[in-house]
Amino acid sequence: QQGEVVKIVRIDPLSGLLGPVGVNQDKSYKFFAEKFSGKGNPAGVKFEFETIDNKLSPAESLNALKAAIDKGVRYVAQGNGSSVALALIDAINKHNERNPGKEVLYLNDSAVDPDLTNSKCSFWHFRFDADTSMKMEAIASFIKTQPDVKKIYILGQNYSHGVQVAKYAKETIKRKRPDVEFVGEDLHPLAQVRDFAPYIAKLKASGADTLVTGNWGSDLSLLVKAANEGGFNGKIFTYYTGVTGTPAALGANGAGRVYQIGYAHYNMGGQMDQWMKEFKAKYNDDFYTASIPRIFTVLGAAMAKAKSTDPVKVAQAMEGLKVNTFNGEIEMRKTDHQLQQPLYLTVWQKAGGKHPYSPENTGMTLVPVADYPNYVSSTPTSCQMKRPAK
Amino acid sequence: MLKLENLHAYYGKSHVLHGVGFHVAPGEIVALLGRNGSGRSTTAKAIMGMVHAEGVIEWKGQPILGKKPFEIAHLGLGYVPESRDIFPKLTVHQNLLLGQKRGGSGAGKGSRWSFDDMYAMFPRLAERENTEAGVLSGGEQQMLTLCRTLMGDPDLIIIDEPTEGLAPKIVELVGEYLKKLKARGISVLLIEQKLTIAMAISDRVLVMGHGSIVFDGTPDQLRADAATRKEWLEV
Amino acid sequence: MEFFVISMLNGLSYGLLLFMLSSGLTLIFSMMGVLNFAHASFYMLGAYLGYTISRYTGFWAALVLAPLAVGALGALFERSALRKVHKYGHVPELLITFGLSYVILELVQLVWGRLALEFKPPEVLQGPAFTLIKHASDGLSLVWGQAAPEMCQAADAAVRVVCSPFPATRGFLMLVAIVMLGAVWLLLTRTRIGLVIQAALTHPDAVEALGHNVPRVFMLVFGAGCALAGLAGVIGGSTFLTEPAMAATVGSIIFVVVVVGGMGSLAGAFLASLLIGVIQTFAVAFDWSLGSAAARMGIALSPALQDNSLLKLTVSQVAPMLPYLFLVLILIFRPKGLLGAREG
Amino acid sequence: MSCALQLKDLRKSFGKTQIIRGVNLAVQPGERVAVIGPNGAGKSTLFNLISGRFPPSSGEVLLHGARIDGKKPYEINRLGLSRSFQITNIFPKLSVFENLRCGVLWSLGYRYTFLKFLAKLDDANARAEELMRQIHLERKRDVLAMNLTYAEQRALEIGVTIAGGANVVLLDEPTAGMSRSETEHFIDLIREVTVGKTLLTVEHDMGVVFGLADKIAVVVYGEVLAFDTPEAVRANTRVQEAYLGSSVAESQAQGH
Amino acid sequence: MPAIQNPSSLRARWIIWGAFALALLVAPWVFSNNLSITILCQIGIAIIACLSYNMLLGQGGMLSFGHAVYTGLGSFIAMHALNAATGGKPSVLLVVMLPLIGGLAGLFFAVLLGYVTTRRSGTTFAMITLGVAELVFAMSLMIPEFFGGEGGISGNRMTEPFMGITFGPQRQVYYLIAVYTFISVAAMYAFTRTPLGRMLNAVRDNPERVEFVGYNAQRVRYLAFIVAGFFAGISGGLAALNFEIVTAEVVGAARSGSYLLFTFLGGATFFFGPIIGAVLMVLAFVLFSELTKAWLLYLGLIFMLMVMYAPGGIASLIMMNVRVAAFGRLRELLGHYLLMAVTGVVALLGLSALIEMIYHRQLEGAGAPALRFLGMTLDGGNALHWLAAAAVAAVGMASFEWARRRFARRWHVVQEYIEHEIKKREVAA
Ligand SMILES: Nc1ncnc2c1ncn2[C@@H]1O[C@H](COP(=O)(O)OP(=O)(O)OP(=O)(O)O)[C@@H](O)[C@H]1O
Ligand SMILES: Nc1ncnc2c1ncn2[C@@H]1O[C@H](COP(=O)(O)OP(=O)(O)OP(=O)(O)O)[C@@H](O)[C@H]1O
Ligand SMILES: CC(C)C[C@H](N)C(=O)O
Ligand SMILES: [Mg+2]
Ligand SMILES: [Mg+2]
Repeated sequence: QQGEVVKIVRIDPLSGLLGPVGVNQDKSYKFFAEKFSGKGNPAGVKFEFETIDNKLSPAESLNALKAAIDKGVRYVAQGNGSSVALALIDAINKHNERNPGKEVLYLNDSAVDPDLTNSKCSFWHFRFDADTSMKMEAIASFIKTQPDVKKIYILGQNYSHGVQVAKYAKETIKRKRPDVEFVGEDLHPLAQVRDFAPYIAKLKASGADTLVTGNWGSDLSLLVKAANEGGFNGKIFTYYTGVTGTPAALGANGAGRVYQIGYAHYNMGGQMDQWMKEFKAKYNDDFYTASIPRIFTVLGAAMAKAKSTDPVKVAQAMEGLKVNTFNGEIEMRKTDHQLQQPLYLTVWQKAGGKHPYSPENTGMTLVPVADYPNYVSSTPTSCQMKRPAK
Repeated sequence: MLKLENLHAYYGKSHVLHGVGFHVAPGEIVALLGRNGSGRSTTAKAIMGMVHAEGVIEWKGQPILGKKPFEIAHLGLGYVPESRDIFPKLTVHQNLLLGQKRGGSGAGKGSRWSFDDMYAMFPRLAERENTEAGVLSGGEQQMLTLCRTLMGDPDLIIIDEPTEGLAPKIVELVGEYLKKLKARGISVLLIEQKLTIAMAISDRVLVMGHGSIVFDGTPDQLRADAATRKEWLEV
Repeated sequence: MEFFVISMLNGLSYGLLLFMLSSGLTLIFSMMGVLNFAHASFYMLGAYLGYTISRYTGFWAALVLAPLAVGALGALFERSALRKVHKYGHVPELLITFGLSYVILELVQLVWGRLALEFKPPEVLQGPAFTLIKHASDGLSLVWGQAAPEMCQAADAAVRVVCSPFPATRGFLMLVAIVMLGAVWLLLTRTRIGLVIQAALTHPDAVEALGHNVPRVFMLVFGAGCALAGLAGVIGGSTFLTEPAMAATVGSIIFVVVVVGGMGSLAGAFLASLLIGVIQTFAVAFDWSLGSAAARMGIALSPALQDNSLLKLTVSQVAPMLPYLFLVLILIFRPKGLLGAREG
Repeated sequence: MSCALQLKDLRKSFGKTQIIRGVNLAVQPGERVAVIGPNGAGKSTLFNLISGRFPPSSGEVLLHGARIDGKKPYEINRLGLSRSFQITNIFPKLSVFENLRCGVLWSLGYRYTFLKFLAKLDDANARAEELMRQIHLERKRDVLAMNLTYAEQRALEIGVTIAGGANVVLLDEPTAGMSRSETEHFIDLIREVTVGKTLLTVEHDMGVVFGLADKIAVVVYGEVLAFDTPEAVRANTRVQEAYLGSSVAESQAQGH
Repeated sequence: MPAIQNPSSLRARWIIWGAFALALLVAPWVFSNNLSITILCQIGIAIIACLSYNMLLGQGGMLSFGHAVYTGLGSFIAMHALNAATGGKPSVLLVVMLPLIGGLAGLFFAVLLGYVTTRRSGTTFAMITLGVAELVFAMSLMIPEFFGGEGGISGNRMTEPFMGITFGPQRQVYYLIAVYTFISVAAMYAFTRTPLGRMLNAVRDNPERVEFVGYNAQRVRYLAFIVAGFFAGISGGLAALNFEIVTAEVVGAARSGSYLLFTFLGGATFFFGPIIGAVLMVLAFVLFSELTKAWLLYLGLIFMLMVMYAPGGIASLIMMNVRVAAFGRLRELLGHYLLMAVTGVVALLGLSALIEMIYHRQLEGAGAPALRFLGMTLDGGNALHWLAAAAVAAVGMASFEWARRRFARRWHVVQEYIEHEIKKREVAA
């Protein structure tokens, strides 16, 4: 136990569309693996970390998984690309079934597809991000407080992530604000649209005053730019404004109108500020994937509790585990392994005052306008989990 | 004004010309005869800098060996290849247009030749002016290459088997026109199979065998010299 | 009505964007027959160089210098690599540009990093060129530049007023595209370059023997094509996004334009880009799907069928794919392309 | 009995220009016909119409009494008509042997099969070998066609043309670009490989024409000016000024 | 061109195929860990795919940008078949037949789409395939019913045990794949020796003339396209079994692109070229990207150099030397090769050290720890390390160029000699 080495391998893109995101998160892992090793965690284990580039390809991810397992790795992390997540959860289930005694745990830091903790939920999978439905709960709760939101338009990438955002937006918001009207919905192919002006024109024609989108990367930046130029000046609710690359691309665009829902933001204060400063100093890059330190916190606690680093025991220990992290107590819900945590709704605007931290030297930041404790954003699950016999 | 001395030429590894030497004077028609494979076309290509060659080639007193084909062309040498090499996708007119050298835009300013001259020479071409050269008949293509080169306004024109695939009547015609060229002060180096026409129009005949010149004299001398004819020309 | 106008403008400007992207390719692809897969990469290069240069010289100088730089690089590539491969035929030509596209992408990321850059258009081009105002009662009107906010909301809430600004960047983009059209057109018609190249494709030796410096012409044309890509890059980069993925997203669409337009036809490429731009833009406006069509025709669908996503697929969703459909159909029924001179 | 090949008022225009203006011709089986005429008269075009390279604008082409106009080249070829090209047209990246075998395959009924090994097709291979001997290219058996000399390529062109054993053969300037000596033995070759077949050949070399043909068709401006025995044609004054010019005599003189 | 140049020696052929079979047999025992066995599996799959692709590119002169459509759809259909299998576990028979099902699927779609694509040739053909590929890929994300959307569709290949076979263990799957690979390769080689196979070459060389020897060029292309589609489908089916999940990427343009690239790299003009290509493809994607962050850069550079200096692909390089050997002049070149190898490695060391340092700085930021490179530690902060690397690179390149020149001269001599010999033999013949 003490001084034991726990190897974590992350299977994530370092190249291609989400490469920048993956690279940033790779650094974050390395950063915190150091921080949390030895004294840093109650179990006193030493964390070692590396990323295997899966080029956002499920098939490649399976190779990576095999490679990791050959190296005797028992803890696998992943975040970008629901496709990869779904492939991994499936492969890991199979592996663990076929190789008892060699089980592998899957620590999910940012894949937000609700299926992973509902229809496809698995004992071996733990999600530290908040899934699409939870984030939508929060958005809806916020919209509830915004009487000027009357007509909502939904625009998304035509793949599971985008589709789900649309689905939950309609359900959840209708529930909390029966009076709002959904005036339009559009799905466009992932990273194919070069010009969003037509969508904006359509959106304006529909008379919408609010836009909800799950877009990320260039699909988001281009959308916001087009919205500005097209003279749409309603609110825009997003999931991924903070993701690497987008802030720089946004610049001053959409200041005061672009909202992001997340489980953390740039100005959490306290210890988090320390970390972000250090991170910035070390890598000249912005740390924003706050689920990563939590993964280490929870792992450490669970290992201490289980007095072992064996994945099965650790998994059992993690179930229902409550720990304190940078923003209060969080719980790994036993029924579906979805972390229950506070969420923050933030808005994109000039940095400064109480909110000095500015990502990618844009002079802008995300300022919290509302935060939601665990119970608000918590959503029910349909998960029937098969657990290995103790 | 064209002078070759001890010229050797190679295709990759195979050594084709073994010390060719002859000259062409201004306003002279010189016929280069010989069997297939004797190296006549290679000589032409060597002059135009299209095959690797060693020795001496002088044009208007300056050495041109080792220059690039387009440079040599700009010095006033014209070449009509035996493989017709017309540009199939371009119209007849465009083919002729390309004949003109850069700068020489507009139908031959200062050039001895205009489009009209060409069309006058071969009315057939005038009729086909705007059809794709690729569909021209074999003979028409032959005419086209000849005209295309003339448009470049050369002082010496090297013609490789111009009468190939031409109707007998046209063959005579070509003969006539070569004389006309001469009249306009253009020298001609004529590579031929058909003895008759060669003998008829040329001032001097060269006979080539196994990559070197084996006879150099007037047509009459050649007529007289049965031995050479027997050995190097007839079957 | 105002929706139609705006959409039309969007369609045209998008079409012109496509043309701007593909004009260089038209030059190279249809003249030299080289499937230059790196064209989009040169476009990206243009954007990045433009960004850097503009930091020192300002946007307008960059607008000139960056394309020249890209053109030079293109020429260099032609001279040092492509030329060697030319004699082996089109597949090797294609593959070497393919390899080049990887290299450029990596180099760009090494030099400028993997994140998007904030490449702002100059002040003049920020903000709208003009604004369309649709007043529920007194109809459609147009004001140049930004419309004053009060014009955009009526005194009493009952009257609905919509202001649709038209970004200056787009206007500029359209302008440049037109200029490019002119430039390339002149190049092809007023000079013999087009002829020389086409001829050289079949009989390079013969063309040289006629006194044309073929290798140089090839190099110039390739360079010119790349320069055009570079110019497009500076504008595209500042109007849209300057990021490593920008090449990939343009990727194959530009081939669609060239091929649909017809090999060797500049006018064709122009027409094709406009068509694709407009079609795609308007397609976005339609939410019809097979399902809804069936419903309209009174065909009752079983619930199962009703949420069969193929039937639910709306026109607007497939809009970005339409160009490819267009491509396939054109090539099958009119392999020469819209105004094509010859078949591939 | 029906003619081997018959053309009825055959016409072809490209765009506005009419190239073939109502050609009528009847070739009896086993006849050797030489087609002569000024450049651009339409000889090759005629061949193209007969062999299905272009469809005629109007008129009929009958092969052994059956209409073939408008059919595709491969259909016509399967009916036993084969043609060679004025500009050599073979399979550059295949060996001499493979070229010939490709010419043979269909006629022996192997069609598109991919269930038989070529090596096992004894008849086809034997035939190809024989052809190779006939055109004197045994030595170049495995040389790629593109590496052959011009004359050899011409020979291969003929070989591929007759490989399918067609009984009506059209040759477009077979001896073009060959020296006298080569021409000589090439004519013998043609004679030898076309015994019992119907032969149409385009030629400008009067030596060849008069040496080879039983009958001569003179095509001028897309019309048949004369179709008769060599003697008669040579006598024909109109033919002389339209085509032969005064050089006939000489061209024969140098003929042998 | 047939792979074995001189068919005269039947024995040679037996040896080659025997060796191939043996290699397939023992491979998983030589490379026995988990990963390497999956890699072997993927190599087998890739071999079939690339060979089937080369039917189009190398033998038919059809440049396709959409071959993944046929491998991919093969995978999907196969996977659906697997899942359709009686709720519980599939039978051994089904699993064994699955690749064939994939093959039939590939064949079906080739019949369907090929009809329109093969109507044209040359660039037009290429562009149609490009369009079709883009459309199919777009569809794959828009129709989750069939393609399973983002997550794709997964299945379980584990069967009821049958004489110890469950196809759970990777090794068992490997042998299934190996068998299919061997049969497919043999079949595709046989195809090149059949009338259709040969006419396909003829169509590549000169479609017009083909029509004048009784063949319909379009039909030939179409049939070949279908056959290629069938084998593509087989490899797709195997892939489905191997990964037990099929996602949209398998029909993606990237996949099609790599078939083209690596088939060419291996050598499209020789039958066995694509096999080499396939091996490289898998290694490149699975291992290379592990080795270095700069793998894309290297890949790009390698392609450019290969295309420039070995347009015939690796296979052609091999065959050239085989020819030299056949004329008994190989020995005198070996020294040169060795020399070039050594100097080349040095140059490579220096260059890659530089590249790696640059990337390291770029990705990890200045503050990042020094990078480990082949056992050495390179510190991006330390100017000396840069200088050292640069120096090594310079020396390496210089000496390599020198070695190359010497080799080139020798090579020229040898070739001349061979040309000469051939001429002599011709005359002798
Ligand atoms: N591209 C080539 N590669 C190799 N050898 C060649 C090439 N072209 C010609 N040769 C050889 O060079 C010799 C001379 O060829 P050349 O074409 O000069 O003969 P020629 O006198 O022009 O005869 P022809 O009447 O065929 O034109 C011939 O033996 C020929 O085989
Ligand atoms: N596809 C076409 N389009 C337009 N014109 C054509 C086409 N094919 C042939 N021609 C024209 O038809 C005329 C006859 O051509 P053809 O090749 O039949 O002449 P020919 O009798 O073979 O002459 P030669 O003896 O020189 O080969 C020529 O003027 C040619 O330009
Ligand atoms: C991290 C995000 C940019 C990616 C997102 N999680 C997805 O499902 O693809
Ligand atoms: Mg010659
Ligand atoms: Mg003809």
